[in-house]
Amino acid sequence: MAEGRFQVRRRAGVRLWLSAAWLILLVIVALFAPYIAPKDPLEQDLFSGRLPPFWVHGADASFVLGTDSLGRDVLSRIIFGTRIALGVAVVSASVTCIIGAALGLLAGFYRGWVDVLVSRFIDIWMAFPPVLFSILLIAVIGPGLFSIILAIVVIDWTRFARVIRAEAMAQGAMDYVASARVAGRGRFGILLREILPNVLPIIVVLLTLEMGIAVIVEAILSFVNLSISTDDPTWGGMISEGRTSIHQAWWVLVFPLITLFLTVLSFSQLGEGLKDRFDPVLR
Amino acid sequence: MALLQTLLLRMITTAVTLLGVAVIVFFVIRVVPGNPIAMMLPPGATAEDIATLTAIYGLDKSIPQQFLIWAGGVLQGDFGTSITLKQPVLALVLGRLPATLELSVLALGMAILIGGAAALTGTRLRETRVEGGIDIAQGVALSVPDFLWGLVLILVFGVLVPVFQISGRVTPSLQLPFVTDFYLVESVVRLRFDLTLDLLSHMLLPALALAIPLAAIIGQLLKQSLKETMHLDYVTLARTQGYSEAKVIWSQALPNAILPTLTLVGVQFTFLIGGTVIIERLFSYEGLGNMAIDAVINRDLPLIQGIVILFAVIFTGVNLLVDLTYAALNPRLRHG
Amino acid sequence: MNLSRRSLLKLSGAAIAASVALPSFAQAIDELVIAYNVPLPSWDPTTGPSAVNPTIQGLYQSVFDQFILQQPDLKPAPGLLTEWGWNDDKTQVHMTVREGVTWHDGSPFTAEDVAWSLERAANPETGNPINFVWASLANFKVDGNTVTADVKQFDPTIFKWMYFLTGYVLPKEYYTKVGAEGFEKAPIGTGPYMVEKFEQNAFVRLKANANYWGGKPDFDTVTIKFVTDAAARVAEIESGSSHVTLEMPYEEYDRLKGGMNAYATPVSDIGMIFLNDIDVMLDPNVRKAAVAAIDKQAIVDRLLSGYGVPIDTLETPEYDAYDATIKTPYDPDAAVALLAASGYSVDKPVKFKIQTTKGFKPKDYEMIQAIVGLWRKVGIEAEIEVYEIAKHYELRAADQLAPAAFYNWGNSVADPTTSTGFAMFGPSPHSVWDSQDLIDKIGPLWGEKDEAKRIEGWKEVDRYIAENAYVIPLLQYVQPILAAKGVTVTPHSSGALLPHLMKRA
Amino acid sequence: MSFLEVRNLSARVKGGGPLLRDVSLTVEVGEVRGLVGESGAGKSMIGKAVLGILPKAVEITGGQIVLDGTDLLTLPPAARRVKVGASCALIPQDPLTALNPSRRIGVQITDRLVDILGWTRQRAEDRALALLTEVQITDPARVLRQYPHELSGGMRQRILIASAFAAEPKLIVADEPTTALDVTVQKQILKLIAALQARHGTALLFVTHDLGVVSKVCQNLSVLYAGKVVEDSTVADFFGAPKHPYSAALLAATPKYTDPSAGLQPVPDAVIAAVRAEVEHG
Repeated sequence: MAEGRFQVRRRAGVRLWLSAAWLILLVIVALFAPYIAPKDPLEQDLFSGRLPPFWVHGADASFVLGTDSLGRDVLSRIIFGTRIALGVAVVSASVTCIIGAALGLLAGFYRGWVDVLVSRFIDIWMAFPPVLFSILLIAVIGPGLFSIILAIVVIDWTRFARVIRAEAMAQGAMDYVASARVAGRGRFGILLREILPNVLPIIVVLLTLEMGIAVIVEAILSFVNLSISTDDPTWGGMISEGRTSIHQAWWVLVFPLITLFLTVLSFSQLGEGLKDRFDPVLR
Repeated sequence: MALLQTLLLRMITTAVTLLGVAVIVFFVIRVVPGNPIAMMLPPGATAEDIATLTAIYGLDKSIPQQFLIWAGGVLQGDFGTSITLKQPVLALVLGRLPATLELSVLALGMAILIGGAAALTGTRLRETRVEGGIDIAQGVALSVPDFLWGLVLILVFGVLVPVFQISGRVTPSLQLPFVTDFYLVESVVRLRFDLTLDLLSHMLLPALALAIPLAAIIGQLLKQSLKETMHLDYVTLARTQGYSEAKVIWSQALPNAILPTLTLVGVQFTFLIGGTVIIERLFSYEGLGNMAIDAVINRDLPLIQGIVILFAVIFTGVNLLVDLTYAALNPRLRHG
Repeated sequence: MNLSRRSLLKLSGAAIAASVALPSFAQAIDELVIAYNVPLPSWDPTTGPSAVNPTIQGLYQSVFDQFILQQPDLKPAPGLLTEWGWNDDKTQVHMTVREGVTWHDGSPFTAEDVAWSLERAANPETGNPINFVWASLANFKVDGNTVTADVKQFDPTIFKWMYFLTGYVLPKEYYTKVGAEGFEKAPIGTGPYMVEKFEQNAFVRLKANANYWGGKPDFDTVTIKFVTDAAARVAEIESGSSHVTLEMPYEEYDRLKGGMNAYATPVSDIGMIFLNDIDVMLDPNVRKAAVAAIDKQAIVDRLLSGYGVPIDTLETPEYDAYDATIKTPYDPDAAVALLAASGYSVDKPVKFKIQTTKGFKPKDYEMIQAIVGLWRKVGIEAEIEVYEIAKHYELRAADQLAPAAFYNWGNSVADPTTSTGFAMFGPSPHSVWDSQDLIDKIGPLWGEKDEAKRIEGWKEVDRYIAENAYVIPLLQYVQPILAAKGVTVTPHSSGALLPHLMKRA
Repeated sequence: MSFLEVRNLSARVKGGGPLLRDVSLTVEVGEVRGLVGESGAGKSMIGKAVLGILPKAVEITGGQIVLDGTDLLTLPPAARRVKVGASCALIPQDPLTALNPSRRIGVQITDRLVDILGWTRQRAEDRALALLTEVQITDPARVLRQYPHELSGGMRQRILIASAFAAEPKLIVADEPTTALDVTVQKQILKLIAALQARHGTALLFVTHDLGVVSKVCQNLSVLYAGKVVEDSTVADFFGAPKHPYSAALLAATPKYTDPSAGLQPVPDAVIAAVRAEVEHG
């Protein structure tokens, strides 16, 4: 065979580590939020509303990143917002993954009527306008954390199912599956022990990308005033609340936006980085 | 013969899909709390008022009954009348669809232009800082929700440097000689380029807000597929024949790299149409999305039903189109 | 963000930049453009949900006339009816119709149109939501330019409804000829402006009605653009592509009012918290504490930049039954004491759920968050639940609202029946508090014929409600309007933005 | 001055180990030179260096590649491309991926003749037809309109050979052209290449690990180990009496068509150690 293609150390390594570092930081912040946050995120003081960040003239040093129109500390709210953001991201992404991947694997591997059934189901499901459907859905069960997660799962499981189905079909056609069957292995056994491990990398990549999408969807839903109903702070909620006084109190919108942006960017770069690692062609 | 048979099968599956969508939506929106009649309850209305109004809108019958009436009407092309807008749903929905379609197609065009350019540049200058920059830019484009892109564009191009319009679809004071609702297309057909420019000046910002995330997706995918194609021997062979790197990418690698990206663009396009809801709201662009949000907020059941069905038709239509173009472009299928 | 900059600039540069005329209007405005916050769903002002939607009555009042004209200070004045009233024993009503008025299509306006419009409103089949009021009149008779009718059931506010929701006169001949759908396509009225072009959810272009009985309006052409997003409306006025806009965030109003004509007028719309007679709300101490713990002035000053009028009853200063002496002062210590009397404290707070909309009215959600914050300081633990306005109507109609529910109540007729009355009278589907004592106090006022005695009766009811804290009135909204230097606006206390009251500066 | 002179060419992976160590060889007009060595010895890297298609990650650290009198390494990229395009051609290894799946065969042969060599479309098409006939393809006109996926591996390799010779190049680099084919087709393709080479008098740089191929097609050869030319001789001398121990061991490890039953000895470790020492410090 011709000389092996030369494996080039990917420059993306730097970006991969930066995103991983940011996400780990987020996890720590989410876990130890009560100890890290300087103030109680819900504590209000109408008379210390819209204080600027500490470096701006007229700031109150104890409110490091300033306060919003109700006098609540922006930094603490971002810190507590991390909990919901990661919670929504992890839970909705994994539920989406479980449903989507399971259906995808079944359809892709067993083919036949299972495949037809699942594909038809995917088609019908994808025929719904996503944002409109989630608004309708949230109108049914009322805004709140659970409905955001459900909305994300409802919109995005088809993406998982489609990709995993294609991958399962491709793997199913591989010789190692035939040989496993020859060795007398049951079909379900093959699916679990042979196909799944090979499809797992793709699932991990999609899972990471999905977490980024979940964070964005929460922001979009808060923009349409459908996000969480209780007082608990969410980045999306802070952004949409900050929108009306962008000129007077820019920090109420800008800081949660930066946090949201960095988080979603980290998820997507991590996803891309993992994809490069697993992608057979570039390995 | 094979083509006819697959087409027939495709028709049947589409019909099943549409029927499935119609049934699901019909029942879901009737389970939604907040019935439209309650919305109309003025001060002092009594129980009988509620009953009479409910009867007028036929909401007093059982849900299956309502569905049969609705389905019967649909067969004769009557999708019912909108409660809030008091006009036939079909006319309303078809009246607004062209605006959303034009905006989506313009956004898709821009996304392909931007995404394509990014992918080609990224491939041409791969393993350099430029490619790293483009990757970061695409990451950024995907990490900010599209409504925030809308806001940024409004602030920058609408207020700071007022170059483009920031609301509506066309300047109201213009006399529009259009017969159809496809203003942009008709303005070009009628060679009325003054109107075309006015329309584009209104549509550019919302289209760009939609195009940015889509361009990033297309860019990433096309670059990925291009890179895979660049490793193949016929590309190397072309280089030995004296073609420049750019020419090799353009004439050899691109035609083969486009195919896998095409199917995804089809899917993204349908998400795009569904996703215009927020951007139309922000730019007060009178498309399907704007009407959809009001319909949901006001629980205008017939209108919601009509909009979702129409969207389903577009989705299945675009899928069919994508599959046909895929077959047309891919010689193996055409001659196989 | 270096999205391949070269191609992006190349794309926009070549196609657009050169020939787009900058949308900055000359200082002298020939064609007025208004950025309105709510799209007009339909043109028939007497049927369907839009007929009871207070935010679009301004659009209707530009094209149609009401039976009686309402002046900016909410007081009635001769409109299409020059004179109206009951007979002595209030068994009949009589109305004199203005002469020399024409419909937009040139056909003459007659007493027939008035009688037909009233009959149509009284007929349940037409779907007029306020049918129960109009049905109190029957067998209309036209004699020259007067119309008389029998009073089936005496309603002291019947003439007030003639300048309130669905109180519009429609063209009998034209409407019967073109039918409902035809009327939607090409509506005509007798109002100051005619509809030249209407694009659903986008804009409506109005042409001045040269022979309007109230005098031709200043601006010949008015374009009303529907811009639902507040930030987009601000961008419209700031970039000059619109001359007038309303309902923007108060912070933005403050920022822009320097360089523009700015108006902030209290309107007939109040924010309040319904209390439901269930669970903890049955304990008067809890209700009174909840009222005393709210610093309304601080909320107005800090949250609404001072634009708002704190109120202690459901009547605003402009309303007929307003009584300045009824006061529920902010007194957190009293609140703590009241709660202690019922065994509650900061450590062992009383708990209940409060529902609110989010984004439906300016800062509605933030206000409730502020109130919950104030309550937390005295020992009330309220859990917020956000719902859509549609869900609110549904719950209220079925009387399943939470113990506390934020809502706003428009009442541009300024009559106590359509504010305190419908909100607090048990049998009305709109009221939430259904205790019998209040029903007995309000009952006799519905049919009270002596106007002075009626108003006094309602003031007594308001005092009783305040003392027992059956509801928590919060504030009267102030409507912010911004206009370019070239145009002056006359705000209307009903909150309606009327182009024909706008003059060239 | 021979047509192609590679003088002291060295190359390495950016930030990695050496790939070519001071390689020198010459190819006269009409000469067929074999480049032999185990896989990974750097033999196809030399072919790629000459044609200018080194992977991006590989950089040339020294030496010259003089083609027809000019050192390619000093030319600006555009000029180098045209010069290589006009005077050289490549017969790739794997026919399955060496033809563009979405274009017809005819265009893939004629484009280069028209775009780079400036021929008229008609002349190019005639040339393509002629060459397809030379590579014994029946009904060449139909094949010109077909797509790659409609043809077998053998057929595609014939087309690639025809395409290479079509441009009347002075030098053709054949990068293990028969390795991807099954044995029966291999012999026919080898005979074909040899025949066309003889008829067109094109210089041929034949990269292979199969000494049997070398003995049938080449006139002389260079033996490579780990990027270094350990022996440069004529085929006759090499098969008669290989000078370098590694060459001898290589020869011993190759089955002879003449004596298939002879026992095969793998290359002894001692020899490997010796040649590695020589290469490291040589």
